[in-house]
Amino acid sequence: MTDSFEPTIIGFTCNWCSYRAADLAGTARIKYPPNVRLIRLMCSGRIDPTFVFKALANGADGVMITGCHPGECHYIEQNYKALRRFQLMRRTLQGFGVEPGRIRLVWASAAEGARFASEVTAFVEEVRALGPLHWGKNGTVPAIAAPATIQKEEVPA
Amino acid sequence: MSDYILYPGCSMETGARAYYDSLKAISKPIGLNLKEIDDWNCCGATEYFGISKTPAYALIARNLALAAEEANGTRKLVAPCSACYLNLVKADHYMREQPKFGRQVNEALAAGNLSYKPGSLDIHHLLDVIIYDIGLDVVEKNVVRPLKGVRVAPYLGCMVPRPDYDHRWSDHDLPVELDMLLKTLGADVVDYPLKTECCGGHMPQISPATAFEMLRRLISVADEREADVMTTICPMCQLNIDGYQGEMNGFFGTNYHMPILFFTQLMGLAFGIEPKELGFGLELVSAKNVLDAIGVKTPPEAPTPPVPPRKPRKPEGLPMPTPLTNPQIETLKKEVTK
Amino acid sequence: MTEAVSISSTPISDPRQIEDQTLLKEVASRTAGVSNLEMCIQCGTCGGSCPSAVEMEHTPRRLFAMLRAGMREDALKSNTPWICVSCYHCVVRCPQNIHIPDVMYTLKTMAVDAKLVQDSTAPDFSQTFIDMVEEYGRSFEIGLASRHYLKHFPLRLTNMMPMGMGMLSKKRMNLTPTRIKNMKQLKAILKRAKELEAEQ
Amino acid sequence: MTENMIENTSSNDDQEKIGVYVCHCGTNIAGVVDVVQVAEWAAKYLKHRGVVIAREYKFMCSSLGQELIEKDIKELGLNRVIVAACSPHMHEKTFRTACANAGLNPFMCEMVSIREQVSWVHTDKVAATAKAKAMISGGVERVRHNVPLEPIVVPINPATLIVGGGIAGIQSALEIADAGFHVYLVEREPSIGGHMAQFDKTFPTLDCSACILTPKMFSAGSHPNITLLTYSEVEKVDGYVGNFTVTVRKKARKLDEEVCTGCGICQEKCPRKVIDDVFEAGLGYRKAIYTPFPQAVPNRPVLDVANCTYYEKGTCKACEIFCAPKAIRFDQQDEILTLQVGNIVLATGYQLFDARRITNYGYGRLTNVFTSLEIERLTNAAGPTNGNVVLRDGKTAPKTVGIIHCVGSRDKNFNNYCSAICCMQSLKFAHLIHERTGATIYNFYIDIRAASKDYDEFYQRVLEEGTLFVRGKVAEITDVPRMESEKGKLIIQVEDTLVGKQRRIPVDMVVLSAGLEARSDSKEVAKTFGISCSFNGWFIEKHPKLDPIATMTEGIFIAGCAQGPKDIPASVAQGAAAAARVLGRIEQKQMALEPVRASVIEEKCSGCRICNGLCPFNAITFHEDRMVTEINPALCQGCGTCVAACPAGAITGTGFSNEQIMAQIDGLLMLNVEPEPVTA
Repeated sequence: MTDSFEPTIIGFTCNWCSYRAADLAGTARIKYPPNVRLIRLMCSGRIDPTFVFKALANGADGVMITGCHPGECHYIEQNYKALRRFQLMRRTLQGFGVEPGRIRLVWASAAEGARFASEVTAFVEEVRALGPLHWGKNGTVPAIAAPATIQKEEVPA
Repeated sequence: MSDYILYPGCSMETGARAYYDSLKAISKPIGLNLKEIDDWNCCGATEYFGISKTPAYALIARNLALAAEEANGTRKLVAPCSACYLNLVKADHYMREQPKFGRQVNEALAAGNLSYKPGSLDIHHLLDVIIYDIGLDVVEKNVVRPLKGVRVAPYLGCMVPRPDYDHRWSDHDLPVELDMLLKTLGADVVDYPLKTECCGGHMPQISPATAFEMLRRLISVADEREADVMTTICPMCQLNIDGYQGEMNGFFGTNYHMPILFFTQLMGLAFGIEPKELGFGLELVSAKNVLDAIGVKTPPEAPTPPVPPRKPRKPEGLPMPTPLTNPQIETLKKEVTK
Repeated sequence: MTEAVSISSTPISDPRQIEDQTLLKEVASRTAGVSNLEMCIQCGTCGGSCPSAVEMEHTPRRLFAMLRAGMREDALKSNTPWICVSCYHCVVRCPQNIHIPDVMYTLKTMAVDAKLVQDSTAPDFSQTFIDMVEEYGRSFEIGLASRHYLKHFPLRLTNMMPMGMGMLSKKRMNLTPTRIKNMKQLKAILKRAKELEAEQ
Repeated sequence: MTENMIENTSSNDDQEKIGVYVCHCGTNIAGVVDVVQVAEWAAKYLKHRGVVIAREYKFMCSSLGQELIEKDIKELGLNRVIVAACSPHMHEKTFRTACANAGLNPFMCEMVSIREQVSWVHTDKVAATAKAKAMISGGVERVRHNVPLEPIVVPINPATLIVGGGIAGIQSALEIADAGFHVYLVEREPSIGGHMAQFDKTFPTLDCSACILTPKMFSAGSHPNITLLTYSEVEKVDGYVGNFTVTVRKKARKLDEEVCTGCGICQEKCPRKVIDDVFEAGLGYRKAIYTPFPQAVPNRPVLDVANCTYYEKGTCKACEIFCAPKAIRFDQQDEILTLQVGNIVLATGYQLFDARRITNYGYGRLTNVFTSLEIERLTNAAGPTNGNVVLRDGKTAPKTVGIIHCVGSRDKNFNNYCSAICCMQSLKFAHLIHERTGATIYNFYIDIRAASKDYDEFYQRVLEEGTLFVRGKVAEITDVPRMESEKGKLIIQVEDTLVGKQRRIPVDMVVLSAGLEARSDSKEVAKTFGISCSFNGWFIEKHPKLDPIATMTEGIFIAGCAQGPKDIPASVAQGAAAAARVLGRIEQKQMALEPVRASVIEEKCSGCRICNGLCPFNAITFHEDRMVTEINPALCQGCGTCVAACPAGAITGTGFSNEQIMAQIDGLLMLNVEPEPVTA
């Protein structure tokens, strides 16, 4: 079944490097599998572990976190914070009994479209190898759980 | 005090017996406890790589595996022979650099119920250990018969300061470690620019002409710079310069007489150990002149070696840039001038 | 390897000779560690640093260019790898961190496999040396020397005599080889290693 | 400002009316994504999420496309817009402006990049179309939580700080000053002029460096709009674009600049000779009290305390004794100045690669090996040898000279980049040394890079002059001869790669064309000014191609070699460009900042201070009295790190709020899509 399995992956990108890398991959017409859906943040430092766990809990099979290379952060050093949170998240996932390999941290500068594409390709393969992640009640049947989750989100935080 | 696993290498028991004898003689006073690997095998020198890759590395890896097994507590493996040292380091390094290759080598080892985890040993050359672990201050304490007035050309050869994967040496071309050691022994160190040039390796067996030319360069420069003796840290270098000097003289019609000793022999000498214990006399080009030089002299007041002329008070010409300060070298210098 | 020979079976002078695009990759993949061979910028630091370059038919740089050009036969015929003394000057100076001596080792192996070695002195020396090691687990100078010199430099033996005698009289050469205890183990390891080498 | 943002977030109960616009981009998108199907799908399956209209159109960015959106906003009363087209970096402004024109707050419009992220990178039409749908659904969920935002407007202080008095800094300063605005020009050394002042001739025109630089230095020194702060360093920078507060340390010159006449008697009488490592590149001497060179601006000496006999022994005072106007002040202390500026230009320049690091080239060990900067001084008529090119002995002229390119450049062991100027500089030396000495000149190069106006022509000229070119990176330089002809020479050992043979070339003098490096303290400087620098220490520009002058930090611009190796024309151009950018800002008098900011909801802030340490822009301040944290919206750059870190969820990031992102995740996972379409 894993052969036909197409993983769904949520990718977080930083507005200054990795999102532009994705743009560049596009303009350079570099092909990669369509399993990744990107969210644009201003900085990898913005990533709240909740985002990652929520994505996995609500049906994503993997999460890709991308940012500027160490020392080249648009906001000077925030990507280091992302790095620290990433380590933390891996450990937490292990605690949950989820393969830490389902999240991946990628540094990609605005000039590294090719790198971005190859990293996505590699990650998709890794997650495909891991198989689908049935996590949380909603797991693979999102439709049923859908209204609920949406409602929850609409309650003012 | 500090324990090390020793990989002697074939030549230490044959061609370089003087090296082994002198090493044994000096290791006690400087508190260097060496434990020889049981049933070690040849490292394959530079020959096996050219025949077949995997067997070459498996051959080396067997020694690493054995060493790692015996290495309870201590991780430090020390090799006195340059070629052996490099091969051991290289195997470890490439097995780390290319995990796939590492697995392959281990697969071969498995056939002998052995395995080696890359990076689990800390591999050093003997000189490195003496300088950076034992320390020149300890060496200095043992000097009872300074080699005053003996002009020594320090010669390291290739394979220890290069490729130097772990950046342990002060320089690739002109490292100062050996000079510092010799100064500590009270010797008069010759500024020898070819200290890491090649001795020809196995060329005498393959292309004599090439080898002899290389030897000529080394010996002639040592001779021009009025060295009484060369000293080395490598059995191969010693063998080539010592063993083939005669043939080389014949080849060029020269008559150089440039003895070459192992640095451990000079250490022992300065420590006041009997020359016989240090394997003196095993060299083909006799180093008797060195013994005479010290034998006759009494340590305290000896003619101080000619000091280089001071910079004139009034600067003439254009000033030279100040030498680059390398913290590693600086600490060494301090120790020596203690 | 057999197909390697067939590829380069047409003489180099033949303009129709097909460039062997697989050569560079093959050399790189057969070299221990990460060779960086493909990174060469042809600056010549290696050829400039080499203490024995004078004796070489091609400087290392030129040899690498030939590998790129897919000139398999010419490259493997070259005496360059056999003249390399593994002094590592080129390695530490190479601006692209190419493992030059290791590439040379690979080329030696490939040359022997492809039976393209011109002068057999060096390969024979290595082989004799290795035979001893595989036999005893230790090197055995006198056996090596006598065998090697008799074959390649019979005339040199007279000049060698003083040295040889010196070495013997000073017991710097053993008349009998030393053998390691667990030869069985070593042989097993090497056997497996050879199989693995052959597999790729 | 913080307040009304909160209001906006809370007062968000009006019914969402979302318009979805799917662009064909000709065939760029439509070629792979079934845009018609996507639009229909959105209209049908996202209806219950507030999508009232979904259209597809050939070119949404065309005026017709924009009108379509504007019309719908007016007629259907849309309050949210999703444009599924190219990357927001391409057309976000376009569509937000369109919305604004129709009276909708521009920040209620979001783009979904189905070109760069879908049609251009995927081939499988079905999968691509599916992904496009998912991304739109994500966009829809996100935009539901968008709130109207007002740009933050800050006033611009017309004064400008320029750091670094090299040619780039001088150019920048003059441009701004001439436009009638005030400039503070801060220089670390006693005089402005930078490296260019050390040079003799400039390539490829060979006009005299001093002749073209000195006038500029002079006008910078005498300009009514320029305050020159030499022998000074910036210590601290506070504030943000429009109003920076800069702290400058003016090091004590130990003399009263007002009283001093610059007559120079003090340096004439000073008994203490010191090797001049800075201006003379270690080749010449200066006194303990000195002006680095005759045309120095300002023409006021500094007293180098470290080397002054008086400060060592307590006697001497020769300078004071001979100073007619009595300007010497031994007790003078450093001054701390505080400047108020609106914009900052960093032109801190480069430093020369330390050639001693390449031991096989023997610089510092072999007497007649020189660096490029030393040769600049040797060839300079005002230099230590009055322009005579001689060996280290100070007399002998070389008969053969080897010039080595790429020293420390294009080498993974040192600097892996090309220093850009070395080729031309080496060609210049070849010409000058040949001209002065008639010596035979060798150039050792890997590649000749003469790619600029009239550069290759200069190469041709040097070839004509009989310079010998050897293609090969020099392996080593030694004084150990192998044959008679090499005795007493420096031997350059190299592979002549065009011949394919190793050569040993004996010469009298070796010139190392050392590369350019970022200043050793560039990383600290970057930190002080809140900008980032690359691994190699070069300051990072906002965009490598489209904005090499601005930095990621608003109000801070870079010029000259501080941004990367470049030659004089390029430095001047960049200096001028930076000035133009600053002037543009000043003319605006105020500027609007993207309202992507973090703000604290004080009621929720527990005062835990976790966020306090996270902000590299010092935008976060803690109020001890109220025990709450506040974020200065003008300082905040909107990275959102604090938002993510706040355990109480008390910090909201406008434009990238938790609600928006959480919702977008669900949208991307299609959790919002009804199994069956809700029929209207």
